[in-house]
Amino acid sequence: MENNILLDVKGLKTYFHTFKGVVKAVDDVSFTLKEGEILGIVGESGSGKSVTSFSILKLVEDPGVVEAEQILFDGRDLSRASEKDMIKIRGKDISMVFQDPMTSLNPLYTIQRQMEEVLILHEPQMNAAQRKARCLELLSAVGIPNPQERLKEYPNQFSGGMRQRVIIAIALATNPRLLIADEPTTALDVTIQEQILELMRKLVKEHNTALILITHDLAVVSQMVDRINVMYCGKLVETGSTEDIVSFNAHPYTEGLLNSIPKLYEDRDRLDYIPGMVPNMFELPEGCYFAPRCRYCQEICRHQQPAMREVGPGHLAACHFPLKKKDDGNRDAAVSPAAVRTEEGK
Amino acid sequence: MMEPLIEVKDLSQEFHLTKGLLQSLRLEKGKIVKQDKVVHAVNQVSFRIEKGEVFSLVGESGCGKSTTARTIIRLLEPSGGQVLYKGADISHLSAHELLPYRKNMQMIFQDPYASLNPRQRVEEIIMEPMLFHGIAKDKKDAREQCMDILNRVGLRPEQAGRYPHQFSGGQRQRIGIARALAVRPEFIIADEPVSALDVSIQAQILNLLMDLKDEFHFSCLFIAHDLSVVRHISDRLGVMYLGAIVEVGDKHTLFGNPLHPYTKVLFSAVPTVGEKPLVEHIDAMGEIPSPVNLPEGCFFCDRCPYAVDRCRRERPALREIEPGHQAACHIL
Amino acid sequence: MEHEVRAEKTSWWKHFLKSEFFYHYKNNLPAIIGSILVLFAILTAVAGRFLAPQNPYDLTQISLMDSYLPPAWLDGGKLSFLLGTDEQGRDILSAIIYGSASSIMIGLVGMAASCCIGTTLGLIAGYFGGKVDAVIMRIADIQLSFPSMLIALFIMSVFGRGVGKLLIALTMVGWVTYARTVRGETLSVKKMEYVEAARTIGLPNRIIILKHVLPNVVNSIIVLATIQIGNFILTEATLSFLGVGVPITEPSLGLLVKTGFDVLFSGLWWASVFPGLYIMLIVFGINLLGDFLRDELNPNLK
Amino acid sequence: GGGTTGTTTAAGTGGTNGAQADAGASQDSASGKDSLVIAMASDILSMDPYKYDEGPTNQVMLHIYEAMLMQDADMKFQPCLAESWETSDDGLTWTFHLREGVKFHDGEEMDSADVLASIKTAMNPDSPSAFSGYTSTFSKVEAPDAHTVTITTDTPNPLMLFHVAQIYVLKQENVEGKTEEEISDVVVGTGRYKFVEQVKEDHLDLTANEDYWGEVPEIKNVRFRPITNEATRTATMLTGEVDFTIDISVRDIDRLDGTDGISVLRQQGLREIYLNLDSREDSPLFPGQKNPMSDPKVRQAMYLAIDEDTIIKNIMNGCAFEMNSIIPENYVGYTPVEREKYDPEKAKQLLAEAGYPDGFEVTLDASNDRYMNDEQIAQAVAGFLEKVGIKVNLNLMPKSNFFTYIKPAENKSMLLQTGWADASGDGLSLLHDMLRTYDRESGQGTVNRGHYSNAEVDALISEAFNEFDDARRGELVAKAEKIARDDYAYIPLHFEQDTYAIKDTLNYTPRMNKYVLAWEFSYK
Amino acid sequence: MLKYIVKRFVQMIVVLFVVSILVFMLTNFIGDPVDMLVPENATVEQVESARARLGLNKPLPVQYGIFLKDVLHGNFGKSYTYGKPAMGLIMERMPATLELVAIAALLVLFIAIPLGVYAGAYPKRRSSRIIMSGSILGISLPSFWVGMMMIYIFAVMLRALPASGRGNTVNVLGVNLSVFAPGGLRFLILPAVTLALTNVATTLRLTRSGIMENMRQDYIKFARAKGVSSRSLLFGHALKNALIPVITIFGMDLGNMIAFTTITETIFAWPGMGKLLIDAINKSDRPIIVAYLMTAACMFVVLNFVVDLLYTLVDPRIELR
Ligand SMILES: Nc1ncnc2c1ncn2[C@@H]1O[C@H](COP(=O)(O)OP(=O)(O)OP(=O)(O)O)[C@@H](O)[C@H]1O
Ligand SMILES: Nc1ncnc2c1ncn2[C@@H]1O[C@H](COP(=O)(O)OP(=O)(O)OP(=O)(O)O)[C@@H](O)[C@H]1O
Ligand SMILES: [Mg+2]
Ligand SMILES: [Mg+2]
Repeated sequence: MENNILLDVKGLKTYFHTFKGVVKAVDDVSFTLKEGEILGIVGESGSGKSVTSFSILKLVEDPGVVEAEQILFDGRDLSRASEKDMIKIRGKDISMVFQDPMTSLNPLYTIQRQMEEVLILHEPQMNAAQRKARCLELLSAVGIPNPQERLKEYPNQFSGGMRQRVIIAIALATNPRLLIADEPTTALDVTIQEQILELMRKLVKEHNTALILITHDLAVVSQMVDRINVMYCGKLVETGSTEDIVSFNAHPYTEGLLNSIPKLYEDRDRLDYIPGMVPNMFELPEGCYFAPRCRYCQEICRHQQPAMREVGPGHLAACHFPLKKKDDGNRDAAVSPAAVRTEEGK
Repeated sequence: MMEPLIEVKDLSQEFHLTKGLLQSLRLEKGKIVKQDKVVHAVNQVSFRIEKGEVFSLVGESGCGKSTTARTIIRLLEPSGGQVLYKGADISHLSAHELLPYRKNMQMIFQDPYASLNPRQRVEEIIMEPMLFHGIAKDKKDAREQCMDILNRVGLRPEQAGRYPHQFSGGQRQRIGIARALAVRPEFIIADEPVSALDVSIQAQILNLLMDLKDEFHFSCLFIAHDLSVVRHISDRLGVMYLGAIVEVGDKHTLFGNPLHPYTKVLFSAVPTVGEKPLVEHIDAMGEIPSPVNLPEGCFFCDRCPYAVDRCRRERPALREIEPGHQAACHIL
Repeated sequence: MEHEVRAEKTSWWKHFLKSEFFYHYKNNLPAIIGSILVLFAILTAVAGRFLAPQNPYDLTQISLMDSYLPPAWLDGGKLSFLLGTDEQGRDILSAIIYGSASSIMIGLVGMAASCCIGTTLGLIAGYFGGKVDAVIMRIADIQLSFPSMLIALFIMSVFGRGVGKLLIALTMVGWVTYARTVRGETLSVKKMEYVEAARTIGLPNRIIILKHVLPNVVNSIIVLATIQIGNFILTEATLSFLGVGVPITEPSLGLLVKTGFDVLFSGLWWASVFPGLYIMLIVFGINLLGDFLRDELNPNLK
Repeated sequence: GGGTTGTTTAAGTGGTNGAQADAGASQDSASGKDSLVIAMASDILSMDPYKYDEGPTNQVMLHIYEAMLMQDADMKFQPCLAESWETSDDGLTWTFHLREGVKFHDGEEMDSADVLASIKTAMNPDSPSAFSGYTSTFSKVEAPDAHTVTITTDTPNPLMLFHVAQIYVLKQENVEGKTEEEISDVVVGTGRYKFVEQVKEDHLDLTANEDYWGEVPEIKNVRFRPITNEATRTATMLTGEVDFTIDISVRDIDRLDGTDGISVLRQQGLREIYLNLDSREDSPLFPGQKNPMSDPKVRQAMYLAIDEDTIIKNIMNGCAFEMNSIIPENYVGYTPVEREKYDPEKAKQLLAEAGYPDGFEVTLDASNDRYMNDEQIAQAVAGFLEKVGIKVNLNLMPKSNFFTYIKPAENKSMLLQTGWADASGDGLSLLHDMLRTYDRESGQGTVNRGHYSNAEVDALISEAFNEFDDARRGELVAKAEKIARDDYAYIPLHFEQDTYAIKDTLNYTPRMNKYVLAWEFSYK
Repeated sequence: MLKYIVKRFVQMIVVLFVVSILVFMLTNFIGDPVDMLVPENATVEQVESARARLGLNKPLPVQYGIFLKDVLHGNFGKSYTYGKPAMGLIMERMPATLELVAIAALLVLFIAIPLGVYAGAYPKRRSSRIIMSGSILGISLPSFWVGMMMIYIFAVMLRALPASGRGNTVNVLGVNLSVFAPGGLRFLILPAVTLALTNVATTLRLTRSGIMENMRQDYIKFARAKGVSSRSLLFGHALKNALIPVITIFGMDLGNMIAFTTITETIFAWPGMGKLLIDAINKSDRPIIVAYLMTAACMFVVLNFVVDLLYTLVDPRIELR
């Protein structure tokens, strides 16, 4: 199947102009997405993953300002689209699963109303009975028992995971062309998670939907997605196919991230983590933002921001000294040439 | 055996969906019928947590883990059963009588945002319990401790003056964790504390929890979905299904030899990064029953690949299968 | 803001100038206008007595011969009576200055008193619910059924006239608004998870109410309070209209508007228009400032 | 129907009435030349004529009901339901000869039984009537035949005609044994107008009685509209919604007068505004000290200290008439009197002579919603008194509170600004109420609010009560009045001016007693 | 629910009881009704007979007892001034007030709430600022002043509307109303606007503040992500969440408008209940005051009950106990 490019984001910058200074929540991020493709976005908390998706939907509010060279969606530049056009696109062509299930549902309306709303808006041909049937179908699909009764309840009567599933159901309701799922399974147990992921895969397959999956769960990412974007402090630091990132990651941050995952078969007292802290968004370091925490950091890293460059076919990383992993996939055994260089430098 | 820190006995929790007569009346086929709807969120759950132990609850989303937690910490009045804290029944104490226990029990809420007062700054949120419970001598001391704790959960001191809504989801979760840790409780209920965190922070937090556990010897009721996290942090765990515990056991025995069919289903669904799954994939067919109309027999029987006739008639009780490993299943 | 002020006590003023609060204030023209108006009104009320051309309530100083002189810039006006005179030959400008003291006092003190009482009762009723709620809210219902006119008349008959007595009457009427609104919102806020969180900490109800519930209902309180200041000033005018306002010897803007109102149609507009305008200025200023404060105190809007 | 008493929106005359009711819509009430809309300051209190002896109520009642006599515009008594009357020589028996052929609005004839029943209703102390005062001297009332009524009194009553003129004649069957409510439900009189409907506080409609025994009025439809607020009254007049407005605010006069098509009518009223001074030497209001105002010098000083001319000019906007004697012009006993000149210097001197060179302190009680500009007048008075050194505490209050202050029995006020109006046409009545020594039991001096007491005056008043000849009675009255005046028993301020606004298309001459009677209007 | 209604009903009885006692005590202070009834020059005898006739010569508790007994028989006593059953007088005037208030309340609802929502949704726009400043005008002038000015401008100067009165009424279902009379609405406009003015300002400002608070919530953002148009976003989602204080205040305002429209009715010579009350107070006509305030109390209890019910409709988390 020849897949077209559905989304082409170029030079996306979302800045929050607060009293204390400008928060560059998303800083010059570019990526593309084909129809039927699944893109994973991973990254430190606060690195701008959610803001990136809000920016695509133009949902960033004061004091945030979105600037982009272009956000081409299906040939249309969303960055220049009017609010009126966006209303038609949101929920219909692009839908989004919000990160926080607890606050994303209006506490004062029943689940049914909130689900039907999106159908009323985007599937006007449906009558009330059809809408209800669709709601029931969706709720069952996301694994909520007894949907008939549940429809009449209010969000506060749902458990966290159930709310999250309702949000997913709402986002799936219209079979969008692009689905942005912002940590859609954090509150779900693994069986449901599996079910949900399967649902999304099905959507992608059947409707050729493109999916952006934002998640912390690298296991999920590695099973689901075609490509991965790694973000750090509002910047894209690495992008490549799933295999590239998981096995041949070139950015030290990605490496740190992968090392932090607790192992299912291994008993350890302590987990590895990336030492240090995310820098203050108001006083970002001059050079590479990751430099202060990087074990391979060198002088140049402190002064000069690395640009994205290709480390493999379709595999880009923003690092002065990208890691080179051996092809055997045994990451632990990898001896980083960069690390060696560091020692030499001293 | 030592007295457990927390003992939960036959705890039940119901929610009445119909608040009054008017609401319970429904028009069905031209007739007005009265129906009372009760959600049996927690059904006779029993477990014990020893001192210094981390006990995890895992299970289906919506199976009543949060509700169990909230009932233990008395945000909800239990509709049945008891919660013993060091042998003392705290499940029916008045708010005033509960006060001495409050300092020793803390909760990390599942919902990181709703549980933070939008009008309080982060430092106020964390200092408040410290000052109240006399952990800190004065404001200055409290501030120092607060900065320290923020540091430990990975927040920068200059963020202390911000309001919750100015943080990302993961950052908010850490504020909630910091608040719970601030009073150095003996017992922490952590309702999915790390699910919203990226792996690096998650690792940091888990390490912190472990460190603090060693330092202060607190116990923990840990609720999570991520089985690798659960395996990493807990000593024992219970598997819940539809408001009831179906399997309890030591971490090693349970992960090594999951007995209950639901546990097996659960384990088989764990996604991994390049590792082989815990259990070969099992398909659990069928609908999850609703907690409003509980089935008569085993709650899982509709989806259980091994279900026999008896399962549909009789509800299995928890029984010891091997030392330190109990399960509620007829076919074992 | 606050914590910054605390951080370095020595030069809190400098810090204040650098704070976010001041930054927003600086860039908010309405707020600046509002505070200038309010400051001006308060200064006038406090110090105006020393500046006023005349003590309009010292009967020996005024002369009936000067009655109803138009403002100075109109034909027949005298420079010594800048804004004209009323029927007693009283200088309107001085009367406004003197009257504003009572009016501002009525507005501010009345608002503060009813706000405190009402908010406290509303919080208690909403938070504890049940019997406490029923008792407080039924008292509110009873209070609501008594018009301010009747209460003012009653207080006047029993205790006599005076600004203080009027304040009592206004407070008796005013608290209900807060009580009911605050209670309504408390009912909703107390179900929030952060209130539950506060409970698990073991905080006593008193503190939960003060620190967790109150700040989350403060929005409406500010709105009501800013409106009520003006409202009280006007209620006083209305009570004067009904003959039960402040005594003529303790004048207020409302009373001036009312007395001037009687001659509005006769072309003697200045006796009522100037005090009226001044009330408007004060109310306007207070509301501008109130709007700013409310937005500023709401972290969600930052 | 709610809001109306007898919704008989008379079909016969409904046409014009309907047009008139649309007053506001057409912005012009007088769509026909036979309709009239009158705005008045307050609504009538009851449709029972015996309930209230009060201006607005009486005024409307006079359109519907009649008494045996009626006062004309000069306060003189004219025959009405009685064609003639005579007094016995001893002055104790009065015989009234009723007019024949007078019909009630329902077509039935009026006779002496109706008069008798009406008088009895007025007399009955248990009835809600406030009129028993007018009948208090009656000892026997009889009807020798269908058209004669005799009234016998214990003592001679020179005010008999006035009293009789106050007693409306209602149908016997409608009053005998009836409650007030029942009386007010059936509005049937003999007067020039028939009752149509009343919506309380909004309007009261009357239509001409075509079967009237006398001249049928030119104005066929009358609507009274109570508009309490002065400014609204003025505005309503300005918009042309009403043809005639009673009681316009003194400050609105220029405005109305200056408006095309509207004129202002002025008439000296009966209501006099004056100050009562507590003149008792041992007044309980000055405990432990001598009452300064018991000294006539002090009272004179206060009199001289007040510049009434300026008050009239600046506060009343010229709409008041200097009052020098308590007896109005044309009244029995009236003598023209010059007012003493405003003289603060002399006032100070008198005060010094009386032993108060630095003045003294009094409280001036006054109403703030009862008399025209009462509040302002009180302030001005206080200002003038302060200027001669008397410290005045102003106590202004609404009328509900004020009433307890004006009762001599309550003994609450040392200095009181009040008003009094007496429509009897006889100065004796005024003296009896205002200057006779207050006596709780006998009902003398009931409005002698300063407790003025002078044996000489009392004696003269008693004497005048036995004097039937107006001229001679007048002399006695004038004499007593002069004594009290020279004693500064009160400080007269002014007579209020009755001010009306009228459309230029109408002719009307106001009456002294302020009753506005529709039949006295005519279109130009 | 049923239990709750019963409970509130019992509370209402208590409220009415307390109100009646209070009124009995209060009116005793504000003036002697007999003074208002008898002529000023009445003799002691006349005064006493009037007092006896009204039953005011008995000790206060006895009077109250009699009153209470009568009330149980549905009789609230006769007005001293009008001599008619007090309750009847009130009921007679009620339609006029109710129709006035109904129009005013509609104005509040349909002007204040939309404008408040708009100003809250786009706080930075110039038009919002104008709305906010304009709303201050409504609360910075006494209503008698505003009323008079309206009369002056619209009736006297422009001759567009009648200055006062109620005009003709038509009988609708046994009630006389002027809204339905031809041209009747014209009489209603000025008083209704005057009456609504202050309430518009309060409601508008409360709505705005609530909307501003709620517009930043996640669920609003999520609703936007669903493609909800800004209109239904504002009126459907945000408004409902901002409604609690608004309905509280509106409920009270409504009650106040119905019970105490005194000033407006006086200025516009509107024959409603408010004027009746003010006259009754001025004349210390206790039966009317008692009946009136008890009616008002009844209404407030019911209104507030309705408001409480509305809370639960608006926010399902709120429980009534
Ligand atoms: N309204 C705002 N004002 C100021 N800063 C903001 C605002 N909203 C977001 N930010 C900042 O933007 C940055 C990116 O936030 P974002 O929510 O995209 O993070 P994230 O990658 O989704 O993190 P998480 O995984 O924790 O959800 C954060 O540093 C956050 O503090
Ligand atoms: N206030 C409530 N009213 C009615 N039902 C409720 C209420 N709170 C929870 N429930 C129901 O109780 C059941 C258990 O909810 P609970 O929140 O304990 O689940 P959970 O195990 O924490 O799930 P998750 O992992 O998704 O958070 C659910 O079916 C939920 O719908
Ligand atoms: Mg996020
Ligand atoms: Mg949960």
